[in-house]
Amino acid sequence: MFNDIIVRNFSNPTHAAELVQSTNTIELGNPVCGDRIKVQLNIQDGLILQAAYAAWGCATSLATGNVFCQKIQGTSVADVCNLSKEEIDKMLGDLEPAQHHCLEMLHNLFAKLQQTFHA
Amino acid sequence: MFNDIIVRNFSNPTHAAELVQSTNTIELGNPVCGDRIKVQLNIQDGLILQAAYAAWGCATSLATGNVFCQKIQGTSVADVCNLSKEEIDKMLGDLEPAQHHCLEMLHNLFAKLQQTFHA
Amino acid sequence: MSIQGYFDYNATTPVCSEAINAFVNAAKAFANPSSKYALVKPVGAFLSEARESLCKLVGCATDELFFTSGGTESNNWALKGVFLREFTAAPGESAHIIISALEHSSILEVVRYLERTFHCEVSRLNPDNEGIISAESVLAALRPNTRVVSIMLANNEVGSIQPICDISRVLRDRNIHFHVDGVQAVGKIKVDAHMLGMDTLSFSGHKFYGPKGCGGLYIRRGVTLEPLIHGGGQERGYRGGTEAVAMIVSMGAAAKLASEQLDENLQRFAQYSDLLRKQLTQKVPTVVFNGPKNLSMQVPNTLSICIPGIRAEALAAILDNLNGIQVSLGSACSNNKTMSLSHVLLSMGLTDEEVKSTLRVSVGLYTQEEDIKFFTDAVANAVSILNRISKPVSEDHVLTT
Amino acid sequence: MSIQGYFDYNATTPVCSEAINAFVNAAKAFANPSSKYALVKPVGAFLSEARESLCKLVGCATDELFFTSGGTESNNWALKGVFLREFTAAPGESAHIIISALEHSSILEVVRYLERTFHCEVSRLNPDNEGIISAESVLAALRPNTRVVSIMLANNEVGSIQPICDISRVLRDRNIHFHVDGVQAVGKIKVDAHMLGMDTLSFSGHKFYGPKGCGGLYIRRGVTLEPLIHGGGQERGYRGGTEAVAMIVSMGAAAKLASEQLDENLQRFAQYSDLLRKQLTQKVPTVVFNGPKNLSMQVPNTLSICIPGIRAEALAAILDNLNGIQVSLGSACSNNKTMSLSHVLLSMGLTDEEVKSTLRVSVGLYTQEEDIKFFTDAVANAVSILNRISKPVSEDHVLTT
Ligand SMILES: Cc1ncc(COP(=O)(O)O)c(C=O)c1O
Ligand SMILES: Cc1ncc(COP(=O)(O)O)c(C=O)c1O
Ligand code: FES
Ligand code: FES
Repeated sequence: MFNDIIVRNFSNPTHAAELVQSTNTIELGNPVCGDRIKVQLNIQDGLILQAAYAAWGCATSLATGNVFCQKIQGTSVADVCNLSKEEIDKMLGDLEPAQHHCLEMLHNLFAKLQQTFHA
Repeated sequence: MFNDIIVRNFSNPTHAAELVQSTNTIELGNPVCGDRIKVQLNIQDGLILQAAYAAWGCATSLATGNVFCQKIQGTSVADVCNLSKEEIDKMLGDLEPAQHHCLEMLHNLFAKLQQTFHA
Repeated sequence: MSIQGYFDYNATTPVCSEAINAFVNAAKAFANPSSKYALVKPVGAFLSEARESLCKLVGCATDELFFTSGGTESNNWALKGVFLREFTAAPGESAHIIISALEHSSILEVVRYLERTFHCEVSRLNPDNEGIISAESVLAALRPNTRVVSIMLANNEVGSIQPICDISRVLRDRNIHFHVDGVQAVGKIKVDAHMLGMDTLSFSGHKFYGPKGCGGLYIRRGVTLEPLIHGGGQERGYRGGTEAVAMIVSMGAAAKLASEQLDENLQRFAQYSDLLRKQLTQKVPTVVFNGPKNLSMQVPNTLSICIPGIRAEALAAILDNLNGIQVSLGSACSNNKTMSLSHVLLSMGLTDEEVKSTLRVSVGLYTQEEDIKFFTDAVANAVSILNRISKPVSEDHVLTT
Repeated sequence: MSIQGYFDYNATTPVCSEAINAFVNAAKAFANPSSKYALVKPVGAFLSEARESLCKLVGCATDELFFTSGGTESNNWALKGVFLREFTAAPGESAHIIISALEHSSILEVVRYLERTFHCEVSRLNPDNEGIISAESVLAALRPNTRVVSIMLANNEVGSIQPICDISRVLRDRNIHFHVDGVQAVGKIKVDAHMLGMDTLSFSGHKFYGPKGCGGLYIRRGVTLEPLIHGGGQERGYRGGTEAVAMIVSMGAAAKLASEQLDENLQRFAQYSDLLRKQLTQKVPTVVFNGPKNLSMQVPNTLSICIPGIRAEALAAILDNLNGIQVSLGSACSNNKTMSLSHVLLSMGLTDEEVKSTLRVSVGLYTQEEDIKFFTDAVANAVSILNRISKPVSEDHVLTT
């Protein structure tokens, strides 16, 4: 069963969209279950103006994409890079054991985003 | 569980008594369970004037003694000797499998009575 | 708890009010059935009546029916009971067991246990792509040391009905025990154990509106099994344990109802199935139905639906949380390392992607005709949400694993 | 059904209204606990609450408690589960099992099965003449290949309480599994599994005002058993089968009540026991009480009564049919060839005649103080009827077997 955060995000995925203008793209796949998330970003002057995603996967991973976009849109890249592991851990709420690999995906999304800027 | 005939006969054993004057005595024991029945008879001119019994055993065998006495008291020896197996089979009513050896005891009582006269 | 959205009657059924009332009634006759006093009489009468209702539903005589704690115990008992009745600790020829790959975990796990602990040989027969095991395939799998064959009567995921009569015929003269898991069939389709000809047949009360945790096993007259639960001589010495009197009586009440309503329900569910197929095909044109093409070989309450390109798990989550609709899945993401995919669907030859896109819809006693529209509308809506999330992703990306 | 004459609470107990109501309530939350949708939440909550109530009654943690279909299944599981977890079909050293001669048939028959099928060695320890097994006798019976010891906590026929703590201490460091049949103890006397120190402990709901056909097994953390019922991963993979939700919840309600009322009941039943002893001694002066002299070693609700010269079976029949009183017997005439005499009483050294003259009286929640007088009067009356039937027989005749 899903917690409220997950339910809200997969049943009303506010950031599910394709950006016409994007500066960066992050892609992620889970080899075990085949889940995929693709996030498009529009970043100007270190500010994430827009984040949108597409995904194919389980409900939790669909929610994960939306949670990620919602978190980072309107934030500065610097702030995002400063997020601690603990803060990210909390973003999806309480998860059942079988849902934990979505948290891994979320961490990976943040890691990829950080890589984009430290590269 | 016991049928009505058995219940009536063990809870109100009308023939449980010791005869002061008796002409014959029949005794019977069941080696398996140790049940015992002793029947005293007062027979005059081929007529069973009185039948009384004492017993130690299970409820069904206590009832058996009473059923036997009630059946034969006031009857002629000749009539008793003419009773068929089927008639005796019915005297205790419907029995459960575990109660069947009381029917054997009843048959044995009749057999002993008959022996007494054919001897 | 609303029942309008319940489309998972194969997982379990609501307990009918007759069964609940019967429980309450019977619980008052509290004496232990093994006791010897008059207080036991009503208890005995309750049990006899329940036994008769079940016998009628299963098509057998009262001395052939044994109560258990459910379908799983019954399946365990049948397989272990046959194996262990002739087991000798001496190392001899190992026994061979044949099952279908479609079986429920309560068969699969028992066989795995017998394999692991007693080194049995096991053959697992794949069905055809409609979910049917043929008598020929059973015949072909026989070995000189085959002791047990276990094939389910109706499959829980796709509803396919197996040719039990034919298989019985193949095994009858070979002295091979034939067990049939009837859990998804008894109470739902006409079952006549004597006509079907198996040696043992399991059933479970909670699949036909009785309480969970109560079931039984038909054992053909003349067949003996080692008990699974040894004890105080209950169930004619075959299954120890103080009888679950009130539960059994409750299941009996449900069985009585199931017998009475069987024909009517079969007709009604066939209609629903037809409506479901039509409306889904119209609202989600890509939909595919798994299972027998010949609908007389499928339990009419069961429909296995594949919507290519859609992850069923996500679809079910939306149905549950937006519409209060319950369905079952062909797959579950059980942990970080593995994805569990329905062994039933895989054995029928579906691809991993198809299995991930499959959900099971099962209707029942409390399903109303209008619920079908409610359901298919909700599915169409959920599919559109999922398409909105996945559409932007480039095609080649979506399809790569 | 009147309850005033019920003196057979050790056979089974009436289902308390709390347990019946709980069943009805829980039956409405019908979803299958294994399902993944929101409809399951209340079901999960029900099960958790019940599990907690049982854990409190048994004195263990929630991950140590497993639900079963009753005491018999639990006993079967514990013994077979230990034996089979290390069984290899290869012929090796046979395992040795120690049990007491006082055990219930659900232990005795399992051991007989293991003996018959797997050639286990079995020692059956006789108790002393008060029905107690000493830790010393267990120690003395140990062999290098001893794998399991099974001793009951409280005996069902004479109420003797075994020194489980001491026996645990003897077995703890020897890596020998210690199973305890707690069916006649849990819910009746204070039980704390952790303090008692056994590895497994069985219990049964119908002995403490829950429904028949529901029980459980405590398995100490760290101990593993081969499942008895393999299946779909329920009970954390240890006991297959859809959970008997409403039954478990019903048993949970009974367990809660039992915990709350334990102290009060212990006191009350001790008083009744005292009254029974006094009144019987007065009205039937020849009466003898079997079991522990030290009353703290006896479950206070249980009294084993011997009336020399009286056949208990006949006495019970009169009590039942004239007074509507229910008691249990130490013997039964089961067929033409054999007389079954209580193995418990025989193991304590009673003679055949004494066993035939013994009946068990057990009181419970619904026994009122005035029922004691009603009972002892009825016994006195029945004894006089029986004396009237047997008196005329000459003394030597009566006493010969
Ligand atoms: C000591 C003892 N163990 C086990 C059992 C069996 O429990 P159940 O009746 O739940 O199968 C009983 C009662 O019948 C018992 O008295
Ligand atoms: C085909 C099949 N067999 C066996 C079972 C197990 O029955 P129960 O849930 O009563 O243990 C089920 C259902 O769970 C089933 O669908
Ligand atoms: S199913 Fe594996 S991340 Fe969703
Ligand atoms: S107990 Fe054997 S005849 Fe009565």
